[in-house]
Amino acid sequence: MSPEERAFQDRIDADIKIEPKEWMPEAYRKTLIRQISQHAHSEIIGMQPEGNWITRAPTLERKAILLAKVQDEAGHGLYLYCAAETLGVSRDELMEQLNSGKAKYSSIFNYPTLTWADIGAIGWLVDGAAIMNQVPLQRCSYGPYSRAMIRICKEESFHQRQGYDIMMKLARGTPEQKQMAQDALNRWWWPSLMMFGPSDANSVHSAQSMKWKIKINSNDELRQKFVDQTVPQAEYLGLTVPDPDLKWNAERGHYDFGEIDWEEFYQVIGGNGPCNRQRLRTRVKAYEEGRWVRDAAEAYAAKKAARTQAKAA
Amino acid sequence: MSPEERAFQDRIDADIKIEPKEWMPEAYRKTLIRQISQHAHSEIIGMQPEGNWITRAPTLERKAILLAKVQDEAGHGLYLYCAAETLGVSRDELMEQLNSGKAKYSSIFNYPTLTWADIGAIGWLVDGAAIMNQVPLQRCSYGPYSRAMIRICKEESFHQRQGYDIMMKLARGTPEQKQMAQDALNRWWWPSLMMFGPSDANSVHSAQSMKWKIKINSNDELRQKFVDQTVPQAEYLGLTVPDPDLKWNAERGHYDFGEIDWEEFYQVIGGNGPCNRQRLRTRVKAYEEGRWVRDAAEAYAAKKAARTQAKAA
Amino acid sequence: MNEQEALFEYLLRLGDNALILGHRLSEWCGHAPALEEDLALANVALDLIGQTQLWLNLAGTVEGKGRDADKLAYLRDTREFRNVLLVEQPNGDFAVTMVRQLYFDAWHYLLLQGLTTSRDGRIAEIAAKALKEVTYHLERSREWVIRLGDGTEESHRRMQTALDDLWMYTGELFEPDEVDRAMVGAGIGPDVSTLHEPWLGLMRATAEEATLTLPQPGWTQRGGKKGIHSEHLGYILADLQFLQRAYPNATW
Amino acid sequence: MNEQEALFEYLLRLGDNALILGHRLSEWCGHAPALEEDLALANVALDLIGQTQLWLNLAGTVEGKGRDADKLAYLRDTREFRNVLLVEQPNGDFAVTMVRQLYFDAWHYLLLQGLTTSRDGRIAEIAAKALKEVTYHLERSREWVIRLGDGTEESHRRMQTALDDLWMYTGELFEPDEVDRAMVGAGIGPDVSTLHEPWLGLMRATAEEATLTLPQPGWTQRGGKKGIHSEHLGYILADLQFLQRAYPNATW
Repeated sequence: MSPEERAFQDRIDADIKIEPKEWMPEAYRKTLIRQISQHAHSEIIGMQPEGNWITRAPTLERKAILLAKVQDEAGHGLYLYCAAETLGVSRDELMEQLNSGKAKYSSIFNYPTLTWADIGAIGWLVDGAAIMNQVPLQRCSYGPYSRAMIRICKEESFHQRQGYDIMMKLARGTPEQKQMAQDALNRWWWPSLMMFGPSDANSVHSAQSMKWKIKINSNDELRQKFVDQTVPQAEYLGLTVPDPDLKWNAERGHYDFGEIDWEEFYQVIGGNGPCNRQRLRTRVKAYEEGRWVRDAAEAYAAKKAARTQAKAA
Repeated sequence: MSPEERAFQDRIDADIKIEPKEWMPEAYRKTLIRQISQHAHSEIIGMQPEGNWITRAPTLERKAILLAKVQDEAGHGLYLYCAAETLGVSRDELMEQLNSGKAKYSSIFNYPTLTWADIGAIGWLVDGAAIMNQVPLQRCSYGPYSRAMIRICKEESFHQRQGYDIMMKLARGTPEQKQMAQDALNRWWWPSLMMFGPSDANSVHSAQSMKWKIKINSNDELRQKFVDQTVPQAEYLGLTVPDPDLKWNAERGHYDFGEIDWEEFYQVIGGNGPCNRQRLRTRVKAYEEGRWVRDAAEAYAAKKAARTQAKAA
Repeated sequence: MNEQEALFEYLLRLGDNALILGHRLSEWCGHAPALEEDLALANVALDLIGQTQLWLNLAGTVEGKGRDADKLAYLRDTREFRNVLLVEQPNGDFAVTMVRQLYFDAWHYLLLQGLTTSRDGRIAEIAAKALKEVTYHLERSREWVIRLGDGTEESHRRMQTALDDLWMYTGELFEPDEVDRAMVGAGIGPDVSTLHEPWLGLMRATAEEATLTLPQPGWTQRGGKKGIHSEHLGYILADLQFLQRAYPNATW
Repeated sequence: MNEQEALFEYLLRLGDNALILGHRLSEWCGHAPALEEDLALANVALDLIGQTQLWLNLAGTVEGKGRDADKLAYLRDTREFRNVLLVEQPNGDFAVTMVRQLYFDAWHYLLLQGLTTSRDGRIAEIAAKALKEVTYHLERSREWVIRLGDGTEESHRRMQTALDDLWMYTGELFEPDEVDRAMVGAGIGPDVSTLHEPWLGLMRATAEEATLTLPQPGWTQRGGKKGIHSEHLGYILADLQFLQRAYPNATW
C-alpha cells in the first residue's frame, strides 16, 4: 500500500468522510461510480412498473400517493446521479451506459406489475429490501453518497409504510382483494430476496468494498434481516409467505428459509426477465424522444447568455 | 348538342346503361368521378367512427357484427374505387385527393361516436339515410356504378336493421341504456337530415345530373322520404325525435319538420366539424405508415414476375 | 336548472378539468425528456389531483346524494363528464403538452383569481389554495413555451404546430352558458367572457417572447362543458375507472 | 386438479388465445396499409371471435356455473386469462403483426389438426370448423412474411427485426404443463411438444423463401397459460370490458 493509500484507509477506518476533491484510489472511485449509478438507474427504471398503475389507481388518494412516490424515485435518481457526478462522470455518460444496456439496474424491476396489489407488494417488499440495503449505507465512507442515502432512506421508509397500507386494505378487503394480495406476495417474495444479491460465498468485490466502507453488511446478513422483519408482517396481514421451508429457528434466533432459485436470478440479470427488453426500450424511447427538448433548452440558454453578455458589453 | 351528345342522351333516356369504353361527355365523366369517389371516401372515413367501438363492443356477438360491418364498408370502398377506376382515374390518385383534403366525404363522419348507442344510431339513421340516397342510384345510367350500388344496397339494409336492433335493445333496456339511446338520437338526427345535402333551392349541379340519371331524386324529396320512414321507427322505440316542429301533415301526407341549421352544415363541410382533422390525420397516417408495405408487395411481385420470366426463357 | 343544480354542474367542471388534465400529465410519468421534467410534470399533476378532490368533494356535498370525489371521478361515464375539450387532448409530443398547459394554465389562473372573491366561502377558499399552485404552473408553462419557441429550429417548428393545433379548443373556455351565467348572477364565479382579453394579452406577450405567431381567431370546438367530448375521453375513463368498475364493492 | 377442471382450463386457453389475438387484429381496422388488408385482417379477427364464442361457451358448459362466453370474456380480470403471451403483444408495425400471426397460425393449425381427433366430440367438432379457417390464416400470413421478407430492403429489415423480437414468445406454445398432460392423458388434446418439430419445419421453409434468418433457440418467455401476463393485457381488458363493467345489469 502506498502512503497515500494508507492515509486514505486510515481516514476511512476513523470514520471520516471522503469528499469529492480529496485523493482516492482509482478502484474506489470506479467501484463507487458503478455502485451509485446502478442505484440511480434502478430508481429510474423502477418508475416504470409502478408508473404502469398511476392512470389506473383505484382512488384519487391512492393515485396521488403513487404518483408522488414515483416522483420521489425520479428525485432519488437525481440525487444519485449528482453524487456520481462528483466522481467525475456526467449524467449523460451514465444515461448512455444505461440505454446501451451496458449498465445494470436492480433486476426486480424486470418483473411486470399485473394487478393493483403489486403496487402494494412493491412498496412493502421491494422498498423494504431496498431500505435494508440502504440504511447502513447512510454511514458509508463517501460523503455525497452518504448524504444522498440519508435523504433517500427517509422517503423510502415512508413508501414502505404506504405499500404495507395498500396490502392491509386488500388483505382485509373482499375475498378477491385478499386473493390479489396473496398472489402479489407469491410473485414478489422470491425476487425481493434476490435483491440482496448472490449469497456471500459467490459475491465478488465484497471484501474490498467492505474495507472501503461502501458496503457495510454482507448480502446474506441483510437478506436474513429482511426475512426476519418481513415474515411477521406477512403474518399480521394474514398472508402466507410462499416458502414451505420457512420456519422460526429458535436456536439461531432467526427464520430459516428455502433455497433461492439462482438460475432465475442470473437469467433475469442476464437480460431474460419478463420485462428487461420492455423496460430498456421504454427508457431509450423517452430519452431519444426528449432529445430535441434538451437540445432546445440548451440552445435557448446559450442564446440568453449571449444576449446578457451583449447587453453588458 | 353535338350528334355524339345527342346519341348519348338518347341512350340514357332509353335507360340503356353506359359502359366504360363507350363515348361519354367529359363533364359526365368528371361529375361521375367526383360523385363515386366522394362516396368511396365516405365509406373509408366512415370506418373510423364505428371502428372506435370495435374494441369496446359490449358482447362478442355485437363485436363480430360491428367488425363485419366496418369490414363491409372497406369492401364498399373497394367496389366504388373500382367503379371510379373504369372512368380513367387510379385509386392512388383518388387517395391522394382524399389525403390532401381536396376531396370531400360525407360530413356525418366528422361527428364523434361517444357511446355505444351511437353505433346503433349510425346504423339506423346514417345507413338509413345512405340507403335512401343509394337505392335510386341502382338505376343510374353508368353501368359499373349501378352494379356497385346493387351490391352495396343489399348490405346496407342489413346494416340498418342491425343498427335498429341495437337501438331496440337499448330502448328496452335499463333507464341508463334508454337515456343513452335517446341521447344518440338527439345528436345524430339533424346531421342525418343534412346527409341529403342542401335544399333543392341551393343545390348546384342537380339538374344536369338528373338529366344524366346519375342523380335520380332531389335532395328534399329524399330527405322527406327519410323523415317519413324514420319517425314511426323512433316512435316504435319510444324515443323522441329532437324536433319541436315535427308533426304529421295529413294534407300533404308527410311529416313537416323544422329548419335545418345550414350554418352548421357548411361549417362541418368546410372542415370545422368536431372530428374533421382527426379523421383526415388518421387516414393519412395509415396511408403513410402503410407505404413501405405497399412498396414491398410491389417489389416482390416484380421480382416474382422476373423470376417466372427468367425460368420461362 | 335551479341554482344548486347549476352550482353542482359548475363544480363538476372545475373538478373534471383538473382530473382529466392531471390524468394526461400523469401519463408522462417516466417518459419525460429529462428527470427534472418527470418531477415537474408529476408536481403539476399532483396539484391537479389534489384540486380534483377538493372540487369534486364539494360538488358531492352540493348535490347531496352521498357521492364523494371518488364516486364522482370513478363512476360517471363520458357523457356526464364536464371538462373542456382542451384538457382531454392527447399528450402528443412535449410541445403539444406544454402548449396545452399554457393555454389552460393562463385561463385557470384568471378563473381562480376570480373565484377567490366568490360569495361562496368554500369556493373562495379552494380557489385561493389552487391559485397558489396554478401561479407556478403558469410560470413554468410560460417558461417552457418561450424556451422551446426560441430554442432550435426544430423546437420552434414543433411549438408553432402545437400552438396552431390546439388553438381551436381555447374558445370554449371563454364562452359563458347558462351555468356560467347563473354563477355570475349568484356572485359565485366570474364572467368567463371577461377573461378573454387578459388571457389574449398573456398569450400575445408569451408568443412574442417565444418568437412564435399566435393563431388568428377562428372556428371553436365546443361541447366538453355539456358532456359532448372527443373520442379520446372514453379511453381515458376505461383506464381510470377499471378497478372501481371491476370490483364494485371493494374499498382500497 | 381433476379432469373437468383441467378441461375447463384447457378450453379457456383456446378461447382466450382467439379472443385476445382477435382483439389485437381488430385494432387494425381502418388503419391497415391497404383496403384489401383492412378486409383481410378483419376476416381473420372475425374468425377468431367466432372461435372464441365456441370455445368459451363450451368452457362455461364444462365449468357448470352458468357462465357463458360473454361472461367469461367480459368478467374475468387479467390473472384469470389464459392466453399465451404471444397474442397479447402490441401490434407494432405490419411486420410485427404478420410475424406474430405466422408464429401463431402455424402452431394453431397444428394444434387444431390434433384436436380434430379429440375423444371429446364437441372439441373435435369445433376444431374441424376452426381448422378450415386457420388453414387460410396460415396461408395468408406465410404469403405476407415471404412477400415482405423478399420485398424491399426496408421491408426485409423490418421483418427480420420482428422475427427476432417475437421469437422468445414462441417457446411457451410447445411447453406442456399439467393441464396439457391431463388432456393428452384423457385423449382430448395432442402433446404440444410434438408440434415443435413440424412447426420449426414450417418456419424454416417460410424463412428461407422469405430470405430471412430464423432466430436461434434461446430464452423463452412464459406465464400466459398460468395467467401471468405482460403489462399489456390489463389495458386490453380495460377497453374490452368497459361497458360490461360500467353497466353490470344491462343486456345489449
